[in-house]
Amino acid sequence: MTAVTQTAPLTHEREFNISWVDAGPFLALAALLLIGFIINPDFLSVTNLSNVITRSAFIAIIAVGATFVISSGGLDLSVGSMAAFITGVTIMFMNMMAPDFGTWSIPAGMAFALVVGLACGLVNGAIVTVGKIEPFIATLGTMGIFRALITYMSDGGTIPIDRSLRDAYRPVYFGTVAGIPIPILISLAVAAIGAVVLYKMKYGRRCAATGANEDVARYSGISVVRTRTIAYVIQGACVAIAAICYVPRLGAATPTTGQLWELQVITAVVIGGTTLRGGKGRIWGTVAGAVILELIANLMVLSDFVSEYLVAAVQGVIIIIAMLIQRFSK
Amino acid sequence: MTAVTQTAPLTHEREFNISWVDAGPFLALAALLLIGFIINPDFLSVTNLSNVITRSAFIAIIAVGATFVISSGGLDLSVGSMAAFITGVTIMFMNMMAPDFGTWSIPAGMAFALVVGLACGLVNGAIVTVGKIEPFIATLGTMGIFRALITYMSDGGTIPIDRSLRDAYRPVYFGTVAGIPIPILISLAVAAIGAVVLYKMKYGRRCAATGANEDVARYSGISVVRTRTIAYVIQGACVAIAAICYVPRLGAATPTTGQLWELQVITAVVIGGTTLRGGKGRIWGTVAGAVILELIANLMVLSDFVSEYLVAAVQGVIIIIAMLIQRFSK
Amino acid sequence: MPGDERRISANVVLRAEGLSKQFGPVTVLSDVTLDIVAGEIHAIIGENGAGKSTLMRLLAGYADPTAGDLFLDGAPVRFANPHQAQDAGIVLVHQEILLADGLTVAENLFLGRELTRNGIVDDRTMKRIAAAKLAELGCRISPNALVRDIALADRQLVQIARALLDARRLVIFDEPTAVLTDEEVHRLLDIILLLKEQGIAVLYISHRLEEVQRLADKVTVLRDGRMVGTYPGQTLSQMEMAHLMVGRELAALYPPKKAVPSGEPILAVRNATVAGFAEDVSFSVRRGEILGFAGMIGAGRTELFEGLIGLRHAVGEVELNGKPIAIRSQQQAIAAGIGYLTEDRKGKGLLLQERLAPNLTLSALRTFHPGLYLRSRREAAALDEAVSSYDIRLKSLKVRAGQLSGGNQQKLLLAKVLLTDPSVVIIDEPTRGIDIANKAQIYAFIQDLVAEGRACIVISSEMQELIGICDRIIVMRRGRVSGEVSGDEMTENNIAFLATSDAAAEPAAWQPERSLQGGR
Amino acid sequence: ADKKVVAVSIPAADHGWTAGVVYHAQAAAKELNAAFPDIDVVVKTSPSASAQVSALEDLSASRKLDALVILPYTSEELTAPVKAVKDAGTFITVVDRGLNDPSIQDLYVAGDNIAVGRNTAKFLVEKLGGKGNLVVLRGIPTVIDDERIEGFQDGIKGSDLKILDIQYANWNSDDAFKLMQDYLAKYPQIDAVWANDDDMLLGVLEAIKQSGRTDIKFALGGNGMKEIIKKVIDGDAMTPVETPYPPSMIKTAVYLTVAHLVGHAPARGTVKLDAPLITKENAQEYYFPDSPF
Ligand SMILES: Nc1ncnc2c1ncn2[C@@H]1O[C@H](COP(=O)(O)OP(=O)(O)OP(=O)(O)O)[C@@H](O)[C@H]1O
Ligand SMILES: Nc1ncnc2c1ncn2[C@@H]1O[C@H](COP(=O)(O)OP(=O)(O)OP(=O)(O)O)[C@@H](O)[C@H]1O
Ligand SMILES: O[C@@H]1[C@@H](O)[C@H](O)OC[C@H]1O
Ligand SMILES: [Mg+2]
Ligand SMILES: [Mg+2]
Repeated sequence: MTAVTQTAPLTHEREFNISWVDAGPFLALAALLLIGFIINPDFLSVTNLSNVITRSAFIAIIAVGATFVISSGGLDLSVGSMAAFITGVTIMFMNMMAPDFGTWSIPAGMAFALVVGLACGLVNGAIVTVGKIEPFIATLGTMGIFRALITYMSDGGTIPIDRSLRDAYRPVYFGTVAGIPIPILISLAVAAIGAVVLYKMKYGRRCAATGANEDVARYSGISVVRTRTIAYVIQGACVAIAAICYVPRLGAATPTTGQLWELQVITAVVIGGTTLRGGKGRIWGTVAGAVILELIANLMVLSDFVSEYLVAAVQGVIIIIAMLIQRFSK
Repeated sequence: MTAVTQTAPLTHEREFNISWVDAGPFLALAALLLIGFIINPDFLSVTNLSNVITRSAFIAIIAVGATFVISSGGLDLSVGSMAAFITGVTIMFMNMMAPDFGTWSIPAGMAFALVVGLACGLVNGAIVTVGKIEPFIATLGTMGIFRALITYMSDGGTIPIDRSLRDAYRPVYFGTVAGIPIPILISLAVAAIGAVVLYKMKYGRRCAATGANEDVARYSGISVVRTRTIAYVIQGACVAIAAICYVPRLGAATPTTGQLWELQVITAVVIGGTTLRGGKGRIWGTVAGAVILELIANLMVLSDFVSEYLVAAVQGVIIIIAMLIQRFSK
Repeated sequence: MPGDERRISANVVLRAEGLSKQFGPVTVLSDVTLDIVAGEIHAIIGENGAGKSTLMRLLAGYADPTAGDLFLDGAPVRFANPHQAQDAGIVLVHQEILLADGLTVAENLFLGRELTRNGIVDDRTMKRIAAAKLAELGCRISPNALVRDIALADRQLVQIARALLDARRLVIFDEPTAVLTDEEVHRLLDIILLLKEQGIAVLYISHRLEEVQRLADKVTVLRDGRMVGTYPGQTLSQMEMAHLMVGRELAALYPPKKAVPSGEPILAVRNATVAGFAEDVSFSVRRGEILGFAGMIGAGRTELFEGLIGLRHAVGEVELNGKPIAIRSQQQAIAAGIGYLTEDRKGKGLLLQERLAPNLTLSALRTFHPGLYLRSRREAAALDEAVSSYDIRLKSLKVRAGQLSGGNQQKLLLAKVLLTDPSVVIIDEPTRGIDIANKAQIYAFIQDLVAEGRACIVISSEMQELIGICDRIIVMRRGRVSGEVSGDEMTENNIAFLATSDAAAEPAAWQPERSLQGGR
Repeated sequence: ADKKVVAVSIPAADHGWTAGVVYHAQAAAKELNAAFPDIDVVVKTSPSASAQVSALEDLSASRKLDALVILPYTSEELTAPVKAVKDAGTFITVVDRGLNDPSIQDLYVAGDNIAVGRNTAKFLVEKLGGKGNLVVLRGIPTVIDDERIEGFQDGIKGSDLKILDIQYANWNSDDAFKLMQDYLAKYPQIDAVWANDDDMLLGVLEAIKQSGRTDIKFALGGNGMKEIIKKVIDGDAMTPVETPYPPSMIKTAVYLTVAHLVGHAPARGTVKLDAPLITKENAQEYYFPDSPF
C-alpha cells in the first residue's frame, strides 16, 4: 500500500464574500454616472439627478411589485395598461366627487385607486393560477382588456383631472419633504416595505420557494396558487400607488398612458439581478435598475452626438452592456 | 389480490395516437370558425378565409422559428424589428441592383435577405449564449437596435421598392398556385421543414433536450451554446423568409413595419401548445395559433357588436378563452 | 406468515388496510396491509419498482390510494395533502431530493413553517436550530449556503434534518442512505435509534440490507406491488431477505474476479487539477481493468472526472492509447471514446419528461444516427435490445424516463452511455439506490464490459462494492490521491485509513465540497 | 456672447408622418446651425408623452433655453410641463397638436385637422351625388384623430352618405391593409373609403387592388405624402384629390422661431396652414420628391 503525503490543502473560498452578484446593478449604475459626467458635467447636477430619480419612481414602484411576481415564477405584461386604467378611473372618480367633497375627493380617490389596483391584480392572479394559463398570455390578454377599457371610458380621448383639484394634488408629484421629492420618498418607502415582505416575512420565503421550485413549495405545504395570486395582488397595489403619483404629473389619463411600461418594468427587474426564471428577487437591485433605465434616457437627451434616429439603438446597446457588467461582476 | 402479470409483450405503440394535448389548438381553431360562422356567415367565405390565412402567413413563418427558440429555452423579442430591418435593407439592395440587373435583382435580394436574417439571428444567439444574458433583455436590446437602424437608414421615411420591380415581385404575395395563395404555400413549406427538423432530425432532439434540461444536455455531449445559437439563427432565417413574402404586400418598409409582431409571434407559439419554459415545441400548433390570432382580429371587424374602442378587450378575452379551451382539452 | 399482528394494538400509530394504487391501467401496489407501531423500526424492502416509495407516498398524504384505508390511532383517516399528514405528526423523507436550489440551507429547512417574531422571520433562531440539527447529523455546511452549491450528500442530510424538525409520531425514511458515506450512515442510524427510544415510529426503506438487519424490529417485504409478508427483524439473514424480495435464489453479489489484467494503459492522466476540488492527480487504467476511486463524499472524485471529460475547467495531461489528447467538452470526450455516467441520474442523466428511446440515444446522436435524420426504427430496435440485455423492467415502452424506478433508470443510463461505444467507461456511484438483485446485475455488466476490452473506472462511496469488483482502488482525500491499494490490501480498514486519517485529525478545517465560482 | 439655445422637442418617428417631422426638424437644425453661429438648435425625439415630459425637464435643467419648439405628443399631458418651461422665460412655439391652454404659446404653427376631414367629406358628397356607402379608417386615439373624424362627420352631415364602419388602424399601413380586406369581405357595396392618413391609404389601395372589386369609386387619404400627391398629379381615378398636412410645418416653425430670436422678424401669434383640397391643378405646388415623406 502506497501512501502519498499531503501537501498544502486546497483552499475553499469563504462563505461570506460580500456578494458581487448583489453589487452588479449598483456597479452598472456607478459606471453610468461616471460616463454621464464625462459626456456632460450637467448630468450630475442636483436638479438633473433629482428630476431623473423622481421620474424613475413610477417604474421603480411598479417594478417592486413585478419583483414579487417574477420571483414567484410569474410575469405581468399588463402593468402599463393597468396603470392607464387605474389612472383613468381614479380621475373619473375624483372628478365625480369633487363638486361635493372638494379636495377630500383626493384622498378618497387614492383609496379608490388602491382598491381598483388590488382588484386588477386579483384578476390577473386568478387567471394565471386558477385558470392555469401561461402568465405571458394571460397578462397579454388583460393588457388588451385594460387598454381597451380606458380607451372606451375616455371615448378615445383624454380624461383630465378637474381643475379644482389640480393645485391641491400637485405636491404629490412636485412637492418635496426636507428637499427630497415626494415620489422618491414614496418609492423608497414602497421598496423598503417590499424588502421587508420579501426578505423578512414568511410570505417572501414562500414567494421565492414557489418561483424556485413549485414542487418543493407544494411539498412543503405552501399553496402555490395562493402565493402566486398574492404576488399579483401586490403588483396591483404597486401599480395603483404609481398611478396615484402619476396623476399630478400629467394631469390626465389617455389611451397611450403607460404604454410600454411593462417592458421597462421587466427590464428594470432583470437589470436589478432577479432572473425571469423565478426564485430570489432583489428589490434594491430592481430600484437601481429603474434608475439606470431613466438615466440612460436622460443621457440620450443630454448628449448631443447620437442621431435622433439611433437613440433606441444606443439604449439597446447600453442595456446589453449594463447586463454584461452585471454578469461579469459575478 | 390483483397480480400484475405481464401479459402482452412490450410493443412500440405507434407514436401516432392523436393526443389531445396536440389537438388543443386545433379544437380552439374549430370553435372559433364555428362562432365566426354563427356571427357572420361571410366569415367562412373562401375569399375571407383565404385573405385571413394569407395574412397570418408572416406571423406563422416567424413563429415557426420562434418555436425553435422557445423550445430550446430561449425567447426572441426582436423579431418584429428584425423583420422591418431586413425588409428595409432588402428593398434598398434590390433598388440598388435594379438599374443594372433588372428583375434578377429580386432573387438576388431574396438571397441577400436570407443572409442578413441569418446574421441577425447569429447576433442574437451570440449575445444570449456567449454573453450569457437573459434572452428577454438581450433581444429587447437588439429590438431597439434593429428598429433604430432601419429608421436611420431610411432617414425616418418609408423605403418603397423600385417601380420597375413591383409588378414582377407582386405575385410572391398576391399570386396563387392551384388556387392557393403563395404565402400560404410558403408558410406550409416552412412549417413542414420546421417539423422535419424538430421531430425528425438530430438537431431537433438537441434543441428539445437543451430546453428541457440544460444539464442533461451538457452531460450528454450536446453543446448548449451551439444548439441555442442555431435556434436563433433558424429564427433569423424564418424572419427573412417572412420579410421576403412581406415586401410585395405593400411594397415598402416603414418605421412601423413589424411593430408588435413579437407579441403576436410568442402568443401564437404559446396558443399552439409550446410552453415558454422550453422543451418540446409544437410546430403545427404554432401555425394554428397564428391563424387563430388573425381570425380573432378578422372576427372583430366582421361582427358588429363590438365598439371600436373595445376591440382590444374582446381580443384579450378571446385569447384567454382559447387558452382555456386548449388547457382543458388536455 | 403474513400478518403476524393483525389486531390493532394500542401502540399502532398508523394502520394501512388493503391499500392499492393504480396509475391508469398499471397497478403498482395491491392490497397492502401494514401496522406501524410506536417505538418500532419497521423496514420495508423490495426490488426496485416493487412499490415501496409509492406506498410511502400514500401513507404520508402525497397521493391517494385507489383502494384501501388508513387508520390513525385506530380511527379512519384520509390525508388530503401532505400538510395534513404532517399535522398528524407523520413526515416523509423523500427518496428524491426535494429542495429549492436557489434558497439557503436554513431557508429550505424551515420552508413552509418559518419561525417568526411579530410577523418578521426569525432568521437568527432558524439558522441556529438548522446548524444544530445538521451538526447532529454530522453535516458541517453553513446554514447560509445555497442548496445549489452543496453536495448531494449534504442535500440529503438537509432533507433529513428537515424531517427531524417535525418528527412527532412517524418518520418515514425512503432510502436515506443511498447517497451517504459510511460515516454519515452510522450517525444517521444512531439518530434513528434515538427516535425509537423516544417512542416515535420509524419506517425505513433501504437497499443496504446490512442496515436493515442492524435496525429493524420488523421487516415487510414487497414484491411486484404485493406484500410477501412481515417478519421479525433479527431473525432474517441478508440472504433470506434478498431471497424474499426477489422470489428466487440469488447468485453471488459479486462476480468472480478475473486474472489481473496486464495490457497497456488505455487512459493515463498526469497532474490533473480541477481548481478548488482536485489537485495534482495522476493515474492510469489498462484495458480490461476495473479501477476504483474511493474516498469520502467531497473528496473531489466527481469533480475530478467531470474536469477530465470537459464538463469543468481542468488542467493536466491526458493520454489516450499513448497519444496525448486535449478534451475541452463532453462531446470531445464521447468522440474520443470516454463515457461518463453521472451520479445524479435525475438531474443530469435523464430527461425525465421524455420517453425512453430519445433518452437512450441522446449521447450517441452523432454516431447512432449518421447523417442528419433520426433513424426511428433503429432507435426502437436499440431500445428493445437495451431493455432485454440490461433487463430494464417496465410496463410499457411508452413510459417516460421519470416513471421508471430508480434501478431501471440506472440501467437505462448505463445503456445510454454504452451506446456511444466508449473504450473507457467512468461510472460514478453505479448502484446508488439500487436493489440487491439489480446490483448483482450491474456488477456483472461492468465485468462484461471490461471483458470486451474496455477499461472501467468506478467511483463509489460504498467500500464493499469497490472491494468486490475492482482490480485496484485509488483513494482520494481532500482533492488529492492519498494512496492506492490492490489485491489483498483492498480492505475496508486500509481504505478508510487513507480516506480519513488526515481529515479526522483536523475536523474543524475540513469543509465538505462546495462548488466554487472558479469552476464554470 | 453665449449661444442662444433653441430646443426642438418632437415625437419619435413612429409612423410615416412623424418620421417626416423628424427629417425636417433635423434638416432645419443643420441649416440654421450652419447659418447662425450663435444659435444652437437641438432636436430631441420622445417615444411617449411621459418621455417627452422628461425630455423637457432634462433640456431645461441642464441649460437655459431661449426658445422651445414643441410638437406635443398629446395635448393634455404636455400642457403643464410646457408652461413650466415658459415660466422660466423661454419663447414657446407649439406645432400641430395644440396645448390645452393656448395662452402658453408665443407662436402656434399648425395644420387644420378639422379642415382635413371636412374638405375630404365635401369632395365625396359632391362627387357621389350626396349618396353612398362609406368606410373610414382612423388612426390612434388622439385629439388629431378625433378632430379629423369630427370634421369629416360634419362634412357629410345633411347628405345621404352613410358611414358603414369606422375602426382604428393605428396610422399603420399593414393594419390598414388588413382592415380594408375585412371591410371588403363584410360589405358587398362600398362607394368610397377614407383613411385619415396617407400611410393607411397605401394599405387600403393594395387591398382594393387585390380584391378586384369595382364598386369603390374613391379611396382618399390625407397628409400630403409624396406618393399620393404623385397619384393626384397623374390623374389617378380612385385618388384624385388629397389634403395637405405637411410634416415640414416643423421646419417652418423652427425657422420662424429662430428668426424671432435673431431679431430679423418678431414672430408671434398663429400660423395656420390651410388644408385645401389638392387637385390635379395645384398638385405640383405640394410635390417634394426628395423629402422622405
Ligand atoms: N454536440 C452537438 N451539440 C450541438 N450541435 C451539434 C453537436 N454536434 C453537432 N452539432 C450540429 O448539428 C448539426 C448536425 O451535425 P452532426 O455532427 O450531428 O451530424 P453528422 O452528419 O453526424 O456530422 P459529422 O459528420 O460531423 O459527425 C451540425 O450543424 C452540427 O454543427
Ligand atoms: N406516476 C406514475 N405513473 C406510472 N407508473 C408509475 C408512476 N410512478 C411510479 N410508477 C411505477 O410504479 C412502480 C413502483 O414504483 P416505486 O417508485 O414505488 O418503486 P420503489 O419500490 O420505490 O423502487 P426503488 O427501490 O427503485 O425506489 C414502478 O414500476 C414505477 O415505474
Ligand atoms: O402624427 C399625426 C399624423 O400621423 C397625422 O396623420 O397627422 C397629424 C399628426 O399629428
Ligand atoms: Mg423508491
Ligand atoms: Mg461524487
